[in-house]
Amino acid sequence: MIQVRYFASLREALGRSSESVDPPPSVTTVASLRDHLAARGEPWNALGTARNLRAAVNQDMVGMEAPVAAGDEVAFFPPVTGG
Amino acid sequence: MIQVRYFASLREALGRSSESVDPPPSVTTVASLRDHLAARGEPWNALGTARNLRAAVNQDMVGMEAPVAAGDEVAFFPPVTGG
Amino acid sequence: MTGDLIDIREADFDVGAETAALTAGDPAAGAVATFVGLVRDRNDGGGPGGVAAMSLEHYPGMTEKALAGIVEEARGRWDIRRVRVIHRVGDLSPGDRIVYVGVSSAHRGEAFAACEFVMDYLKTRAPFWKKEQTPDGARWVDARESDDQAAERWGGGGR
Amino acid sequence: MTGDLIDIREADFDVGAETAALTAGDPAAGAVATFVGLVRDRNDGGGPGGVAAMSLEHYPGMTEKALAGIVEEARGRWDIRRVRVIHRVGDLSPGDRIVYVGVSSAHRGEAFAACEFVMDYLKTRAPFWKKEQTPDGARWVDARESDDQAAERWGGGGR
Repeated sequence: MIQVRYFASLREALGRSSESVDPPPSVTTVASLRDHLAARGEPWNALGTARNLRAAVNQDMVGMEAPVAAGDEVAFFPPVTGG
Repeated sequence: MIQVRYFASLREALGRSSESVDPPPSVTTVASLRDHLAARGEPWNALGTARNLRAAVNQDMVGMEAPVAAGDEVAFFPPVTGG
Repeated sequence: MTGDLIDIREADFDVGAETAALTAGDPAAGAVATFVGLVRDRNDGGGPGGVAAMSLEHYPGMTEKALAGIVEEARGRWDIRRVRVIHRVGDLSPGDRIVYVGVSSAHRGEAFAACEFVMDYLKTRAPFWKKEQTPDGARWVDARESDDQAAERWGGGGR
Repeated sequence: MTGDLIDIREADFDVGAETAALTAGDPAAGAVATFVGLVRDRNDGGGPGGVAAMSLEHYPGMTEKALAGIVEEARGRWDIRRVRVIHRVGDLSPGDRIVYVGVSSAHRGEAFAACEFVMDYLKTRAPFWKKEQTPDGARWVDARESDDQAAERWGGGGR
């Protein structure tokens, strides 16, 4: 299982802040996880079309090519705007 | 008359913080005023030997080539060390 | 180092107390640079009242981890003494303080550089998101390209 | 601008109050950068206790004029809102605050740059002189070459 979290405008677009996902073996990176989730159709396709989508794995900011494995916490969110 | 002021280590070396000077016509710049004052011997020669002597005319920091005229307030001091 | 602080919270902070804490009991500190960010009542190019209120969301856990990483990176780059970072979340109004970053060091150059570095990296790497209430409704604030540029000028080490 | 301050005095200052004054009633200010300089208990390369006390002399009249000129120059270079400069004179002890420089602006880049600029220029153009009490007696502090270099990197306009 992978714990997936959503924040800010993405959280609102998806109507939820987290979910547990049991992805197929083909999901090995953040990008493939995103594509797997987005392929479920509305509203999840927002993950595929989001401009400048950012991700974190186990609370470290990563690129889309970063590896993902069972037990990870993966977060998707728009560019940060704090400070 | 020119009002001359001294600060910090220079004030201590000269044993005074100010004096009124009526210089000869040859004194037309800060440098010539300094040389005129230093030529008076001890302790004033400290003005001639001071390392990195700085000056202000009418409370504006200036170079040694700056003009000096009657009525001016001229200050000599070491490099500043505030802040 | 003792005296360091990373604090995410709803409550306001006391700039005087935080700045004093950066050098309390540390007579080797000669310089403190601080930054305070506040909620403006407008957007760039917009007039007063363009922003009536703001709410700040964050990613608990990752926020603290990201800020600790940013502070650690600043320590690797400059000879600094203490760093205190406070960031508020929740509902805020124009004029409210949002963020405090303070850095102490022996001399001012290091304090200024590290303080600005932490702010620049916080703006691009710490998971906070602002949502503004405007006369036209609520909107999530867009990331500013100038923030990416500010972070990039410090070179390497990013991400 | 209303809210600006240049103050030479013996009394300590309140960092929280000064920083709040930079943005009070100004909802367009989103950023405040400040610097506080303190008396260290040592010199560079020296150990604790190397400086037991310090006294600060200045040139009344010229000091205020020089600082006003420095602030005016900062205003010409950056889009900033308010500037507050406080410098203490007289007898101080290790840990005491010496100087406060605070700058507010819409965005942080201008506030940081202007604040550091004012400090760098103050260090080389404002007529203050420090005298330290050390175990070997009193000595006037030598100007640091690094301060000249810090001021020079801002280019032109010096003196």
